[in-house]
Amino acid sequence: MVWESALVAKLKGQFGSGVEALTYLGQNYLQVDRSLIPNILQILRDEEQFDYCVDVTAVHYPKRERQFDVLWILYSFARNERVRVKTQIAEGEHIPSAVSIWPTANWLEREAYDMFGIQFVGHPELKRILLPDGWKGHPLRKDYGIIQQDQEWVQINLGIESGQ
Amino acid sequence: MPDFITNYLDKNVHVTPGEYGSPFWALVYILVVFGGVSMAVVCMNWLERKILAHMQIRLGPMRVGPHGLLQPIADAIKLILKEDIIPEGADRFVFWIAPMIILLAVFSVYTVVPFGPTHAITDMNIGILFMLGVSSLGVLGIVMAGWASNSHYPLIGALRSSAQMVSYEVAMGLAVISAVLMTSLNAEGTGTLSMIGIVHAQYAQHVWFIFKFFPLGLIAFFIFAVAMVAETNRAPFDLPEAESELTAGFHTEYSGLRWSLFMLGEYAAMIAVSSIAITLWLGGWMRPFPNLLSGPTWDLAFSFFPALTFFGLAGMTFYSTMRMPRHSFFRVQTIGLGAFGAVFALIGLILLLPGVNGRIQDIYWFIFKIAVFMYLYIWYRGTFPRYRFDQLMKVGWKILLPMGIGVLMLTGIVALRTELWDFMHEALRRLVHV
Amino acid sequence: MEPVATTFFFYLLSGLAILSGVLVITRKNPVHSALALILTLLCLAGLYLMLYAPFVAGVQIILYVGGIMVLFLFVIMLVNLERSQKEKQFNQQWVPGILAAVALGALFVTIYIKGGALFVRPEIRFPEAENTQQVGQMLYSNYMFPFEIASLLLLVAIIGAVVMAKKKI
Amino acid sequence: MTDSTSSVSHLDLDESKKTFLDANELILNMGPQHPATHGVLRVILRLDGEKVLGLECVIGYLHRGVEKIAEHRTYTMFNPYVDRMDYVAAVSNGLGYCEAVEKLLNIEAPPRANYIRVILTELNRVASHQLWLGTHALDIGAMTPLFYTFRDREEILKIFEKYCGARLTTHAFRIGGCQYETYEGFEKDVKKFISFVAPKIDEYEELLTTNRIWVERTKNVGTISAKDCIAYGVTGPVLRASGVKWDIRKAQPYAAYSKFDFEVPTGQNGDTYDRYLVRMAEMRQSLRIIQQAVDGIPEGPIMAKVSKVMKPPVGEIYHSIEAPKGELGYFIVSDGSTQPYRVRVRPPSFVNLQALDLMCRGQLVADVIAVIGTLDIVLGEVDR
Repeated sequence: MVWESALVAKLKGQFGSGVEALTYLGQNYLQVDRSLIPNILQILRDEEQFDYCVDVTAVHYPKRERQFDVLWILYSFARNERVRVKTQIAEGEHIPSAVSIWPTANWLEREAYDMFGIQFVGHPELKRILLPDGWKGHPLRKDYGIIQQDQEWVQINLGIESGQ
Repeated sequence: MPDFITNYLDKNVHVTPGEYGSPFWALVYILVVFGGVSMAVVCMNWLERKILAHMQIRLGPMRVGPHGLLQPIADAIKLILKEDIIPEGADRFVFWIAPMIILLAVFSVYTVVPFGPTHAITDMNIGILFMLGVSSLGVLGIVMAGWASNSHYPLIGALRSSAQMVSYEVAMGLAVISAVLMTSLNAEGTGTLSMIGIVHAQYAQHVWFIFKFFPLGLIAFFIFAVAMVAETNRAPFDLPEAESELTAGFHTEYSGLRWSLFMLGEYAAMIAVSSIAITLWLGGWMRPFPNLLSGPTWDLAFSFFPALTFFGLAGMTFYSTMRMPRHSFFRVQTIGLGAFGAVFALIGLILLLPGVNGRIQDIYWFIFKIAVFMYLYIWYRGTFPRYRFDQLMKVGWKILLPMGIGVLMLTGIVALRTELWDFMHEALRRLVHV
Repeated sequence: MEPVATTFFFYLLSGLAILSGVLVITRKNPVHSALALILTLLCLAGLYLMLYAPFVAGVQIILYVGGIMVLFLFVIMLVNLERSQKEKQFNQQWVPGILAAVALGALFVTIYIKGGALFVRPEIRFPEAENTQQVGQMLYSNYMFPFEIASLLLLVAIIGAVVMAKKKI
Repeated sequence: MTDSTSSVSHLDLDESKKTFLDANELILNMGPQHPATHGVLRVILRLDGEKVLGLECVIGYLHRGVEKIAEHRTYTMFNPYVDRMDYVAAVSNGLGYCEAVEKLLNIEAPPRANYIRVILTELNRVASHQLWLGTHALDIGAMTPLFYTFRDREEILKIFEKYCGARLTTHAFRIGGCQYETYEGFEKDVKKFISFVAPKIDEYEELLTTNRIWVERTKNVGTISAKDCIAYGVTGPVLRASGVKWDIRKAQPYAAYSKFDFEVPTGQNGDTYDRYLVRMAEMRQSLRIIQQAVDGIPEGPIMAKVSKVMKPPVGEIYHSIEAPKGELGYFIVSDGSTQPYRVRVRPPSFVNLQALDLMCRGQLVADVIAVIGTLDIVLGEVDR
């Protein structure tokens, strides 16, 4: 379903066809072209009062050409409204970091990097957060098995044959 | 040596073995006092756990012996059997000697603690100075333990505690001096630093120094009471061993017997500083109202207190014995608890014997007063959150120190001009009553 | 009370003091040096006691051992030992050291030989029990002015230390 | 994890620049085994004496891959897993997940189920705050409140146990409603609990609120402004203590919260003391909600019509609730199969913990403990 509002009209007027506004089950989201991401996020915060970045995460679609959906879930205290900003990137593609816009994106982007291997450009310190620093692989990708582990890391650091 | 015994049994001779110049009896006294203090520490261990537990709606130790009475013994065995770990990279010699220094410092204090006019190892001319000096040696042990452990937590703990103890010693010393000043209020105008002399001065002046020049004595006592808690690193000033911040502070890396030496030192230090406070402000070994309620009748009445205390303990124990569950599982425990009660009652009976009774009075009152202080220590621990380091320093330097100087100066002024004080007192009284 | 085994304790304490004094300047590890220094000071306190000066002994323990040495240790612990050991040591100056030691030793020997004539052997006028009172009375009567000057000097030192330590006041 | 130097990179540890007199900077490793880090949090502190110049959290010691597990379980099978995240407020986790899936399925739980959900969730909020209070006070050195709060929390756990058989990881709710009807005497138990615990909360306050040492230890400690809170995404009582009157129960009501009358307590200074007061007030408000819910609980079914095999249509949903610690969100992607394609949990503790560095800078080591306590983190939720 198409989402129509003043905000959408404004963004469409500014960015044209790069922005697609949709709604599903009453929740609005913007499908945005990757190149527009920093501008749109900046505008959402500065001009549209989306001052609270709830979450930054990703979804992996291995069958798609551009494998990853990266999402920003935003909330505005003034409007009491949530919006999701979505973009698609391919494996190995970079995406600008939102840390300068919302400091909270710091750890959230680190987690997305940790779990999906998405490179956020401009992040002050992009490194693993939940998994140990030397770990290989990004577990939330669909091609990473549920019982798969970095056996080499386990053997070196824990001194056991297998972590299973 | 036999001279001393005859002298001791003769009630008119009031000298300590040290003054009498009998090294053998001094040694006996030393052994008795040190053994007694160690026993008291063991009892404190159990009492603290039990009292704290009951304050916090728990039961505390209940398994080893009836009501956990044998818990300290079990703890001691455990600590002796535990592996003694010396961390890698630790300075072995310093690590080894640190707990000994603490113990040495703390136990040295007891050489001048007057449990009674004759019941002290010795009476020194500089008794109180000696006590302050020697107890300040304990901080060396803490610093060494913290440094030798080669770990950050003990180091920070040691830094904290040395800073804390050095700061609070200043306020403590000022409070002590104001009490010493009060001893000089006699015809000759000469005071004394001797522990026994201080108590005698209180007797001669017919007042405990805590009530002297009200409220000056009280304030000085308050300063000392706060400083002594800080000095012994107990809650709410237990920052050096704040478990939520520094795990266990300076003794984080210690284990087993060596660790238990720290505990022994800590509790012994608590008793030591309490006994300083008692000697200086609370009339030492004297029973309440030695001048007001004097005479043989009162003496006799007060002489029943030690026995009554033990009968009270025995009564409590017997009551608990009655309340033990009637089940074969608990038979041994019930018998054990009954035996404890019997021992208490027996001690009470022994204390009633005329020969013992007269000798034990001063010791009893001294220990009674110490017990009150020990309870306060436990109570603090159950009630107060922990101070932060800067706040602790603020209390020490910005509140207690000026207060101490003020009290010292006022005591001096008032002591010099007692008549002026009387005049002001009268004027104040009239002012209030108008 | 008559002192017991005076000679024995004198030689014990002075021997320990000298031994630990040697340890102070020979140990590489500053903490060990400081500990040896503490032992020296304690031995000195014992010697003061034997000289019927209990007050001086007590003050020696409180101030030097309980106060100053703790601060010494405090500083030493904060300083990074490993790095300081690599830096140039000051105790390598053998020639001036030996010269100073010889001069001092000569002085001691001279005094030992000729001192009996120079200084009258004082009588022990104050029994042990009154020593502290005497010290107090002396300080507040005959030596009032030097005593106050000394306290003023210490005040200046405190203020100076604060000024030097604080980056901005 | 084993390589500690790499993880302190941003703390500026250039050894070569220092001489041996520059000893006042000290790196202190706190945790992962440390009594005050509430689990397995590791904090690397850079200290100037006792002053904190900066810190870095090392987390992940409890990482169990909850989000990955979700992709390999059906919607129903994943439900118990969420209890293991914030295990002291398991009911809230379950509520958030069930409501998110219900939204995705486009169904609604019946009113009675919603009331039961509110009662249990609010009871759990009280339990969570009690546990927070006890451990927080213990960290600051007050031992006794811990035992008081645990005694009273026990009553809540008893109600949980009677209701669903489990005390901690309750798994109380199902997608579409509640599995169990309330037991005989449930209302009586809950009412008894309310009258039992209300004076106990006064008791905690008596012990702490005016205790001078407590006030000195918490006032102006770990202060965070409303602006910083929003910038750092900090939610829950921490945000409210900074003066932002925002509670999802009011802003975007879920379950039956729109039917109840309650206040959102706020503070002004955003310091540890205000957060303490806010949480104490929240406990009282929760009791108010529970009272209203027990009084007005409607009759009716407790389960909506849900098919045994759940196949939500293709789409995504984000649903968040006000957990005791802050905004707990679930972002679920469905590909039309029985298993969720992706479940993303937005854990409040994780995001709140990020502000630790900001809140601790310039404070003392002891304040770090107080701030970790006041953030009320649960490592199970931080690491998932």
